[in-house]
Amino acid sequence: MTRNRPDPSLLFHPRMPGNWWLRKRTYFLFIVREFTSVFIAAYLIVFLVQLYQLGNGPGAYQAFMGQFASPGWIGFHAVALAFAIYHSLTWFYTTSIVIPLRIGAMVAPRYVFTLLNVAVWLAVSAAILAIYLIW
Amino acid sequence: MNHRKTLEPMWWGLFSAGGVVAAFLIPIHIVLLGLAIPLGWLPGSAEIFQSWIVRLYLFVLISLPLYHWAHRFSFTMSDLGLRPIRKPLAILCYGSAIAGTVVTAWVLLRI
Amino acid sequence: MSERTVSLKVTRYRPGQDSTPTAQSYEVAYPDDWVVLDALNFIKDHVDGTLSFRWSCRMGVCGSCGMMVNGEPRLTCSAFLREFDSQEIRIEPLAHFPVIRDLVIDMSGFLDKLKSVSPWIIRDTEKDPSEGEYLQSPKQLDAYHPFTACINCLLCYSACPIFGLETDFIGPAALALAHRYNEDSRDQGSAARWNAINDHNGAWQCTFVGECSVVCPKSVDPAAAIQRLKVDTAKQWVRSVLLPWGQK
Amino acid sequence: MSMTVTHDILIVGGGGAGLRAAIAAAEHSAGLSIALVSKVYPMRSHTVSAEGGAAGVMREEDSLDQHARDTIFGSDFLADQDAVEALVQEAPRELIQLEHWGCPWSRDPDGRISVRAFGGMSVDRTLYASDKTGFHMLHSLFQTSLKYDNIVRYDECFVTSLLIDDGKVQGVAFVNLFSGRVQAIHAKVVIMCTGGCGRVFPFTTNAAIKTGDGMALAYRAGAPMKDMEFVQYHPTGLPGTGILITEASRGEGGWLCNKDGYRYLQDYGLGPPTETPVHRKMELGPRDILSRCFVQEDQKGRTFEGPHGSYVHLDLRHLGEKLIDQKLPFVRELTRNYVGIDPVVEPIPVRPVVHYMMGGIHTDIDAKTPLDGLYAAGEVACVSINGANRLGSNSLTECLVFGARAGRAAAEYALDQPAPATNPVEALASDEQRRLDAQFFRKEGGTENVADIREAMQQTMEEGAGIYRDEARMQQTCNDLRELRERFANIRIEDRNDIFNTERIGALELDYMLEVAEVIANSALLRRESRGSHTRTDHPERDDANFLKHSLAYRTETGPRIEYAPVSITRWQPEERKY
Repeated sequence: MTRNRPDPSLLFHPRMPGNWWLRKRTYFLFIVREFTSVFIAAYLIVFLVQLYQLGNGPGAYQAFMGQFASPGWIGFHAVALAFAIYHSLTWFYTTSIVIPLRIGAMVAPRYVFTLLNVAVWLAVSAAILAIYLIW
Repeated sequence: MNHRKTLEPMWWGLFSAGGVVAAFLIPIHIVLLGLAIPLGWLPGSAEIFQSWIVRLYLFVLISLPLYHWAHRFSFTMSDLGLRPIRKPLAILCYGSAIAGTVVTAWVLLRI
Repeated sequence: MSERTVSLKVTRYRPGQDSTPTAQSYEVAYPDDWVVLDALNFIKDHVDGTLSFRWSCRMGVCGSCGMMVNGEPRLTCSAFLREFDSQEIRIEPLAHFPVIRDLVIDMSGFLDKLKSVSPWIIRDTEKDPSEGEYLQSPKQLDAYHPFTACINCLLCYSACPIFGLETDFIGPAALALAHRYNEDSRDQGSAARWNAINDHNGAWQCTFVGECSVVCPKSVDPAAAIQRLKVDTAKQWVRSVLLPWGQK
Repeated sequence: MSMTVTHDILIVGGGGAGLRAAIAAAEHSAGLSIALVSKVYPMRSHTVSAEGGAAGVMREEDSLDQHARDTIFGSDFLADQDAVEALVQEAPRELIQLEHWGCPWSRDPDGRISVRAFGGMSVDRTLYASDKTGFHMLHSLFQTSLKYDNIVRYDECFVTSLLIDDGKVQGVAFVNLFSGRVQAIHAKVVIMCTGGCGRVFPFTTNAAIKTGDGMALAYRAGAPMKDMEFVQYHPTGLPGTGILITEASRGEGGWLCNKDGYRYLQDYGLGPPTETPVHRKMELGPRDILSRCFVQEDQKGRTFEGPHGSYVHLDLRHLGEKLIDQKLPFVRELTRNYVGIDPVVEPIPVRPVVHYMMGGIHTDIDAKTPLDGLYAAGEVACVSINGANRLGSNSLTECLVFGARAGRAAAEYALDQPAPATNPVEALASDEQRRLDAQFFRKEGGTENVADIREAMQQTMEEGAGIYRDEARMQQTCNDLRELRERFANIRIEDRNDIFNTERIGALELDYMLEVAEVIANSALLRRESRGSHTRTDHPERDDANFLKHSLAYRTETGPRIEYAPVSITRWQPEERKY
């Protein structure tokens, strides 16, 4: 327990500027990382609408899917994909910090865990693609 | 320090699960359904969605990342200046994720 | 040894006189092996005795000389002047903390936070020293040892934007020390630390920016510690929901 | 904070000894109120810089007698043997107690605390927490101290005087750095734990805060200073900064080589050189001898010349990266960060550097000083277990053993004291405020720069009270110090802001250092023999007939008055000290 503290009225209290996240590259990348979730959620809503149209019958679904070839929708999906990939990579990296990968008594360098995750990610993606094509 | 009980472990658990699902599964879905099929690189068929296993999978695929969004969005908006309304913002975000879960289930059931 | 000159732009804040900090520049000629702290001491001794800052061991272990050097939190005893290409180096008090004077910050809040996580060994039954040590294998030691390296220099707090926005956040160093004791095989006190950690101002406030670990001069990796606390706390929470009768 | 605060026990200094004393007192009786006053936050204390380890008998192959004998032999027979016996006997319990409080001691594969070799010790008995032992001890003690609600800290408060009333120490007056105001705390008993005074020398491992505050405070209050002539040079400091390269680097097998790559210690009776370290031989000789060997090697022109004076090499390369990272990671970090040298591939430049004061406030075996109500422990005190030369790794143990003893003894003392009928401290505090205002805070005029006087003091101390000493140079130093004292009366203090005014603190610290430096130089002048770290070219032999005794310095207006007191000898008769 400490009994001695400075007089609060004489302290200078700094304030974070509103644009703090623009002042450092790492902060900016952090905000981008957090905002990947917005693009992923947006994509999922679009996907949900797509599935909703499926419930309205094949005609409605085909009509809805037809619009996806337009440059606007392609652009949307391309941007969503870019953010989704950014999410995947940052997620694998941050997970490597949370879960140390032990090989025997040694803790493996983080990039090993990250690369391992990337490999699993690519394998899972290929598997999903294969299942879809075989179906 | 305020030692109130909190639901934050639950929200964080859902956020993490959503983050994992999004990281491993979402990109290939965008590639497939958002780019490859509309651009005609691959044939588009909706038959696969009739499967119950696929629909269960889709439920997980869509609902969990919504919690991931809710968690990150509410924290990030707080960090970007909405800290004064942190509580209502959190209720709105997590509430939206819950609503999204219900809607997802409904949509998948009516396919 | 070659000498060069640099202009140190130092933040001054005179409590009771200034309402906000101002910057004051000092020209300093320095030999190649000077660190920022040497330059500040030169100013203090020979140019301007009114400049106030903390320092002591000048070997990177007492933790008292942390300041913002060109916007980055650094221990000034190990920040060599020759590292900086610029003609001018900005020296500011550690970011996000209240300033007492000049480069001296108020760290009493940190000490309260440190205490709030009960950073000591907690046991159900104590063994008398005459019965010998608690055995601990090198592997058990390794599990928590990196988190014992914290020198409480508070650079991590200055790197953390979340602490800047929410000064009640317990923050990286205190949480890393909570994790250090939770992971110590001799400790049985994680339940006692649960409330402090499982709080909005505890681990949950952290959004894993990760800069705390980048600036840590002792490679403590508080970011990892906090995320592991979240995992442990979430597991514990699930257990308490699923097995409520098993909990105290 | 009100002006009249009362505690049962007041501890000045929050390092290893102070924190250990506080915890001992807190555990002795929960009803005691304990104040811990420190000029820095406790975890900044200089204990943090100790690296190598703490000695204690932990293994079957070791014995208390061997530890005692090594210590007494290392002290050149000036240590009080009853005190040494207490130290070695209580060391194991204290070290295990610290383990129970969370100190991350390095471990053997079977889970026991590891031990390593250290200079002058005949067995591996130095417990260590990698090579940051002091850091880990300090933080373990500090964090443990947080759990005691009856320990109340006054952080960043600079003590300016002991309050004496009715012939007893009754508290302290201090400047609160946060307000600049002089405050006072009444206490039934005061324990001084402020550490050493290495900063009276220009080249030291000691942190900036090691300015002899407690020594000067006690000395001014009338307590005698014991054996202050004995100043330990550590053989391996980094040139320029004086950063300590731990003796553990030699305990683990490091070599000291001259500029020809030759392990020169073999020429000074410490051989023969062996591949693996042998206890008490070569690089594992005691610090005083190794430091003298460096000077002689330098005089033979066999050292390197650098911008910060001559140096030799500490070679760790043959130990390999794995051992260095495991056991000496801090050495690697320090040399990489501060001199850009990786000890895995390059030898480290080192030279002797002022490290430790064997002397201090005279205390008995229970840490009690001759001044009623004043106790002291740690480097500030002289029990004495270190005599004329301390063995490495005994000082951290000393902080624990005698810190705990001081805490318990002071608790007993406080419990015996009646509550004060009147509280005199308020009046004393305002007297102290007036004194400090006149001499420092509101002092008008003055032309002398504090830093200039400090540098002159350090210079003359190195010249007159260094590794090798002689009458003429010591006398010159004594004269210089008197002159500096006069110049000090004319210092200039510009800063008039009361809050965190470090210019004032710097001046007050110099005031203390001048006091302590004078005691060191005058004690040295009168000890006409060579013993342990005190080596005189004009009296090269040990003289047991005349000087097998402690020197005690008392303050007078004209300078220290030196008296002598017998050394306590129990079972080990003085013999020639040869390794």
